[in-house]
Amino acid sequence: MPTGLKARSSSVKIDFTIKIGGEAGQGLATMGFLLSKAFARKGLNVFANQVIQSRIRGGHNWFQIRASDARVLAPSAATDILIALDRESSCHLKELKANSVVIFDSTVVKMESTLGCPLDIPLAKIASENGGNKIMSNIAAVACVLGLLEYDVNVLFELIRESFGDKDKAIGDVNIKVAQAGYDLVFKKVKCNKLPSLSALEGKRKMLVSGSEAVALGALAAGCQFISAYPMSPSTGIMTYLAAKEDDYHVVVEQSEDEIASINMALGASFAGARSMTASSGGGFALMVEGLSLAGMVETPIVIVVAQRPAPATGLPTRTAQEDLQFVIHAGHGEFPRMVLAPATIEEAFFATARAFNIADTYRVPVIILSDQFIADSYLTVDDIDLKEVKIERNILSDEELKKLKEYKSYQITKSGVSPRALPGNPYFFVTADSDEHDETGRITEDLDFMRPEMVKKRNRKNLGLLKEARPPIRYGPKDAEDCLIGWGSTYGALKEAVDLLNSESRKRHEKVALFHFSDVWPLNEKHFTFLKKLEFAAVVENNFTGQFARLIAETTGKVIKNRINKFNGLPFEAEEIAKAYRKFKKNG
Amino acid sequence: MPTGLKARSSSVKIDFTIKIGGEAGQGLATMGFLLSKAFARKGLNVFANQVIQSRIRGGHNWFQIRASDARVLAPSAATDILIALDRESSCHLKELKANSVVIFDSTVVKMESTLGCPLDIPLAKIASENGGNKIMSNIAAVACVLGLLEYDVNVLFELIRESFGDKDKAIGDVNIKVAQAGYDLVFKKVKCNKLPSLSALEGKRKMLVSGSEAVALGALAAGCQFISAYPMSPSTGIMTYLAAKEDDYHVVVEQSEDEIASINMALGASFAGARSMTASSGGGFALMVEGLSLAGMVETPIVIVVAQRPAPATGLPTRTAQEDLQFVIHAGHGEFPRMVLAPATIEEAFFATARAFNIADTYRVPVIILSDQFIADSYLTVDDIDLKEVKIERNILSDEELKKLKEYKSYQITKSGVSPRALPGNPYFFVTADSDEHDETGRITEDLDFMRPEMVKKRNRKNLGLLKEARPPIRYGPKDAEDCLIGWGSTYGALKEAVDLLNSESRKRHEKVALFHFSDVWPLNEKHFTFLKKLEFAAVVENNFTGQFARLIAETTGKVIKNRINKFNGLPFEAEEIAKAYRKFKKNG
Amino acid sequence: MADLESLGKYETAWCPGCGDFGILDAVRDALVKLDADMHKCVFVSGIGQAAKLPQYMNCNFFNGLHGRSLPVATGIKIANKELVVIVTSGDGDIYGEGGNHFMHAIRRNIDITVIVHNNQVYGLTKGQASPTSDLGFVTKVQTHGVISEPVHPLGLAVTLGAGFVARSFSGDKEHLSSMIQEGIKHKGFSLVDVLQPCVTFNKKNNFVWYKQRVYKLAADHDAHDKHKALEKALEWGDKIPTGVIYQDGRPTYEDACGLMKDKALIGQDVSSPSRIAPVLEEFL
Amino acid sequence: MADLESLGKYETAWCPGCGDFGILDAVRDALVKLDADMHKCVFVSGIGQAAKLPQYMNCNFFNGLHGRSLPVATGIKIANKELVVIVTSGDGDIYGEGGNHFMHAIRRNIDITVIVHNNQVYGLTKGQASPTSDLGFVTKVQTHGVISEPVHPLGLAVTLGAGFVARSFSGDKEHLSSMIQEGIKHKGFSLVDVLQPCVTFNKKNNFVWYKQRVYKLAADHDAHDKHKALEKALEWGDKIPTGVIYQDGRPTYEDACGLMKDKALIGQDVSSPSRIAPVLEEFL
Ligand SMILES: Cc1ncc(C[n+]2csc(CCOP(=O)(O)OP(=O)(O)O)c2C)c(N)n1
Ligand SMILES: Cc1ncc(C[n+]2csc(CCOP(=O)(O)OP(=O)(O)O)c2C)c(N)n1
Ligand code: SF4
Ligand code: SF4
Ligand SMILES: [Mg+2]
Ligand SMILES: [Mg+2]
Repeated sequence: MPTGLKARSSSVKIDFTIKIGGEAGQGLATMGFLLSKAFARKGLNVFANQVIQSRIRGGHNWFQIRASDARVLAPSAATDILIALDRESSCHLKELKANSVVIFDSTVVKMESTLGCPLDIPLAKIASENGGNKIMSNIAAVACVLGLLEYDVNVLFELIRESFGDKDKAIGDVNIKVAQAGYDLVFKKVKCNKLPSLSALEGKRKMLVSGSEAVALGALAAGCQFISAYPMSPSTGIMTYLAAKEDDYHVVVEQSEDEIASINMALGASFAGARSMTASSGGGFALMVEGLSLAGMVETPIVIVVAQRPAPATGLPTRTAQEDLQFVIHAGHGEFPRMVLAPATIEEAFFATARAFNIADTYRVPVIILSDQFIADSYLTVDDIDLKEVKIERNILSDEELKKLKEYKSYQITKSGVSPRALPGNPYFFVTADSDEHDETGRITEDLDFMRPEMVKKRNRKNLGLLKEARPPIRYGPKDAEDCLIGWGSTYGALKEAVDLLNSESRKRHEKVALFHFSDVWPLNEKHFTFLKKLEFAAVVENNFTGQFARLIAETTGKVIKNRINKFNGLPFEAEEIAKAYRKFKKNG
Repeated sequence: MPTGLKARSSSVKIDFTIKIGGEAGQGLATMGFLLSKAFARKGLNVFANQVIQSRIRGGHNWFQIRASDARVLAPSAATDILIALDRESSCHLKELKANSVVIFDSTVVKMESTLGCPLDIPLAKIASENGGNKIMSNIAAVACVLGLLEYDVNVLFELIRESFGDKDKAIGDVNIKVAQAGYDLVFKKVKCNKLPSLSALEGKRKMLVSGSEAVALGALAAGCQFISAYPMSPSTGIMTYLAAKEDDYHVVVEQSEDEIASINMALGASFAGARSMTASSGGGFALMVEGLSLAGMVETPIVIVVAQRPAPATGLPTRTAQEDLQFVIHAGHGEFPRMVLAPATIEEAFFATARAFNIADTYRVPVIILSDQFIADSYLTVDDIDLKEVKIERNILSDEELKKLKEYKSYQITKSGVSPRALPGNPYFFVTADSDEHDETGRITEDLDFMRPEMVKKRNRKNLGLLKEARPPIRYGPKDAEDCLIGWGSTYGALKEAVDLLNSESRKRHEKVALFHFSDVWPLNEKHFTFLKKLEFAAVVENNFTGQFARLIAETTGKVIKNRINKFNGLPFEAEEIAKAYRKFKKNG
Repeated sequence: MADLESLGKYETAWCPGCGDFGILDAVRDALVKLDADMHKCVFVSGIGQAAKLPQYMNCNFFNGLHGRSLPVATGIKIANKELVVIVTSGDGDIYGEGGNHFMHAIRRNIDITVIVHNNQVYGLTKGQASPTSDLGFVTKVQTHGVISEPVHPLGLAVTLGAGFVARSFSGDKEHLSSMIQEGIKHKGFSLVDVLQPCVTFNKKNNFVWYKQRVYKLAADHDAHDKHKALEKALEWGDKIPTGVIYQDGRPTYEDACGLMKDKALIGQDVSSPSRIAPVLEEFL
Repeated sequence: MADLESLGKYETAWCPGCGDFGILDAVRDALVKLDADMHKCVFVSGIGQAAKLPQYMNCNFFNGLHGRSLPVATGIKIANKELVVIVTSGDGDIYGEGGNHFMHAIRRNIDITVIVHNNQVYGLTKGQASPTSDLGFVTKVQTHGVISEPVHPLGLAVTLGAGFVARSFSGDKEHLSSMIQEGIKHKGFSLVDVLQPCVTFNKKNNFVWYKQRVYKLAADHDAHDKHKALEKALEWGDKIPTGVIYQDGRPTYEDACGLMKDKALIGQDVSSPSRIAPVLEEFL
């Protein structure tokens, strides 16, 4: 069942999707961002995602905004309002419903739809007649959408004013004029509009945050002071955001010559005491693999963001995937502990990043944030981020503590495997890091009888601590569910919705379904899988081909789950797709 | 039970171990090689391995030769003759038995042993008195060993002559004189010698081959024409050997600037039609991971040798380990098929390498030879290598075939997933390779509805072919065994011997034991594990800490094997260690 | 043999007005003028806007990883020296990610021709500084402007002993085409660094900026004098020299290597495993 | 403060007679002469014989991966500019595996001192050619002798705009010590390339070979003249210049960056998550 303005489950009254289709360089992102922000300003929940080609101009992209009075975390399959800026946008016509509206300017692009209401609006003319240039027809289109929904257009004016500021006030004013004209035209004249009115909407402003921003904010909150990275879609947004905050928040953004330099620089900075990170996609991370092993050996904390995209090799640079799970878990020669966190939502990406720094510091291990293009480039409204929930745990010996010590050994063998950490530059003891097998003082050793095996055990003992850090899956759905879907990372929104959808269906058709969703994907604690014993049916849902999480479950628990729901064309799941695949299993099963 | 000159099982009559201990740079390798070769010349089976530190001079190393009239594939824990060139060699005294002999020169090094017979021989004096220099005392020591065994010293003379040739005949003659003197001294004078005589020994010459040489020979046999590699222990021997054969066998050895260049150059050469390979250890391979993913995407054949050493990071450069199994299996972003072969013996390393090139060409996939320092640096006698067993299967479209084609598409979608391969430069069709997701012609695509999923499926379909290529484990031991040990790769020799050892023990002590040993370690075919269902007890034996193969078994079969025998100090297994660990399980179990 | 029609016409993913079009035109022109046997040419590229060039012609190509075109090209040429190997790369691709290969490919003097679309910016990833970006160049990542000294690719190439070092401008098709032709004809590593406006992300070094600065090297410039060449190679500012800055005749890798004097490597017979029987003897 | 005793004495893994001993001696001498606060010094190295140097002193060190000392050193210096960061590296480590970092660290002009044990060979891996090996140098891998043009590290460094470029010889402790001292005192990237005999694997460029060729730059050598410097930097053969070849005063990374003018990065307060509350407002 597609979403729509009408309530789908009793709690949801508003749930609509606006899609803007056009070429790269036509300004889709700006339009989509403005609309999303406009809805967030009046307290609507927004989830917006971008589907883009790897090019700067041309091609066909879209920006998709879903707004609801309930929390939404995934795109919907249906479109209520389509803004068609190019001919190729006609590929979205099939997503329209009877009451949907298509906005286009027939002087620019022709659109013929059998579904929904076609709205040929002279956007370019509106812009030019009101003193604007060609690109301002976009703002007219945005205003039209608001008009169709009878949405308070002042919110848009406010956003325009904020964006142009005092410096470019004149241009801002033209934009407002164009917007007003577009709004009036649609608001007053369009008859076929059967979309309900949002004129009465009043709610508290919500933050609108992208996945990349959430990670960057999490890093800032955690006191990260250094990121060295090499641009790579879809991870670049993190360094870009941090670069804008360099001065105010004491963080250095260094664009490295390559990803090998990225991780090694970050390790150097971390060794010297700055919380440090790097970010890339799978291909850039592939170049960091030796450095990851180094981090494991020198036991220097580091946070690495891997924003996945479809691969192998260059693959599809601007699309989404969950193909690098087993890769990041096993990356690096030799054996050393690491933790992998795959945030389920943009909000979680903020907290997971802050948490990653604590885990890295506490255990002196690398922590990987495994996100993807779908998380990175999407926007989500967030009610409130309670910064008090963020604690900074450095676990670095203070001057006081060091002063009291008789000796300090960088790789002291301890019960937990964690050696107390001091920073170089302290006036009491020397601090060492050695990539060779070393003794407790960090000096190269070839003692195979004692030192090597002890060091191996010490390093790997930290895994026990990490296993305790690892959080159990989120359980969602009815208590008495007999069936379950299992997911991890960014598929959460679609899965949650799929579960709702399935449970709203007749009990005759299939059993009740629950979701078990993992964000902490490595190390995996066998205990977190006891639910498998109690359930009749389980299917693992992943944005990849080979079913990597399913394999990890088998490895951890011995339970081989053959039911798999996989999508690997570069697009995120929609709830309905998952529901359909589940129903098919039940029919065959 | 330690090995010894006396037969251990009925079939073995001769089985003794000579250990040469000394500093790096003292010539251990030359001495050990000469002795090994001397034994091989009269048809003895030899297994020799080197235990070395990562330095050019100094430290303490040893070279260990085990000779037997049966096939031996692993070192033994006991030493029959110890040549002690440095003081630290005293650490080997505990390995001696009552009849063992220690050869040393008290003018150079003092040795006091409670076990065995100490033989203070004026090696340096022998050398100088016979016109030799200091280093020639080594040859005297080698001759002493032969004397103790009453071994035909002419074999040694022959080897010396071959090695010095006509050009350096004079030096060779001095060496022979020194050797004769050493031999005579021991042969005639030593009373405490209770070692049996090998004077009657006559057998057919055997080849003596190191693991690195075996791989290089396999590559030559397969018609490999290009290796680009960057020096890294313990893999360097492969490129060094091939470099010596460049002219005669049409193979270019290019030392690359780094390992990234290694793999990319090899892929370029392979694309152009030369069978190509690269070799490194885990750390160098870590830098090839992005290139591996490229190989998966462009479907260009390549053979990659990963000679493992203890890690993480620099670790222990000259020691052995099996720590990179899961790493090489999951290395590379995205999902693509690969095959991993872990030769169980040096002989197998030859055939596995030749086979690797065929698999790479047949399926257009990367094939990894996963060896280790223990395989690479050891020497094994090989009866005969039948070159007729080596077939070259290129699977490249011939001029004839191309001529007949109407069109050629580099990434044609086929049932097997394998697209027919043509080489660039052919006069008929263009040939392409694209790291982006591409269509059949190899041009970049963003078609998510059809092309992307089809290409994902096509690439991964090749895995079905690889699963068929994968060979089942070797089964060794009694048919009615209730217990089993499971191993992979280079531990084969020690495991086989452990099984013999255990089965020679009383049935009251424990059950009969069989070995299931895997050389083809990826992809794993579930069917090859049916034996698990029939057995009472299974333990997985690995040269690593975390039990990687055991995890792969769980992933593949759902059978979680908790009994693990792991060694991770950088040294290879000895049979007795494994047997002991097994007995302990049985006692506790 | 190459003519414009058989080279084909493809829709590109470049922005209208991009300097890459000029380079594609010049490459096509050069191929036609050289009457190249396209089946014997292989184009190799990495990733970036520049690196897409081979996708827009009917040709053999290997469009590999970002930064890794040179080792791939080296491998191809070693395997089959009969092929004409042409690399198209971006400034980020070859002087940034691939910097080490740039150094070492030049040292080898492998006979390939490298065309660098030098727009002084990372185009495909949306406008970060590249190694050739001018000091002070402001981007969304270099918010305070670039503080690293730009690389001087031609200076580097001369210092490292490249056999043929030239600069041209995407706005001068004829000159660029002739540089490419000379580069291809030169035996050994040839670098053609092409100044190329990126209309979308480099608003500083735009068409006019380049146009006003580029000049052609005087006819009496001695491209064989290394120190003179270095001076010209490092010239950058109000005047930017174009043309063949340095040329040298040291032996190519293929000649020096000795293993492919008579025949390309892949033309040599390695088809019989039994040929290695004599080697096995050595182990007895 | 540094004195020979507190620097300690360690057993080394080097071959007797190796030039590395001379370098270690000179480093110790320089530290003593500079009266360095050893707790404020960090030694960074990669992997190779050269890279083991920090293991043989009482000091802070980060002995990282082969080829990757420069990015590590860069990160350390950025995080805490109060530290004196000294890199000890080999010719393979820094011009081979780490070549790209060499290029880009110089461009950044980060204030670190880099001592390269240039023995023109890969020592630790038993004698293959390095990027600085002479043409024709025969090894077990380069069985026909080296055919790639050697890199000219000093030429590269000058071309790339390194602030301080010097050469010395492990056999001349006094000169080497003074070069290291000057390098450490120089604000910005300092390169001290040290000719170092490898007695085991480089039988060509041995002690005598170097001894006969090295000469000290004339007192009137103008280290601030880039083109003169380039000429000297590329001089190699019968005569090999030692001394400060090039010196320049462009701003260091730490100064240009602007984020650590008053205080080292790690000295700045980032301990309270609530400090970012104003940023969150921006998202409303
Ligand atoms: C290993 C890796 N890192 C990063 C990227 C992302 N990436 C693609 S192109 C590019 C830079 C492009 O700049 P340039 O080479 O100058 O080409 P242009 O687009 O300007 O023509 C980057 C960083 C990648 N594909 N692979
Ligand atoms: C990634 C990687 N590749 C290769 C090696 C092996 N390796 C260790 S040291 C070395 C070269 C040493 O040469 P150089 O840097 O000149 O130092 P030297 O030993 O001559 O002082 C190599 C290739 C390694 N440790 N890591
Ligand atoms: S972004 Fe720049 S370089 Fe890339 S196509 Fe557009 S104009 Fe050309
Ligand atoms: S191998 Fe050479 S560089 Fe290494 S320690 Fe020995 S002499 Fe020195
Ligand atoms: Mg560019
Ligand atoms: Mg060296």
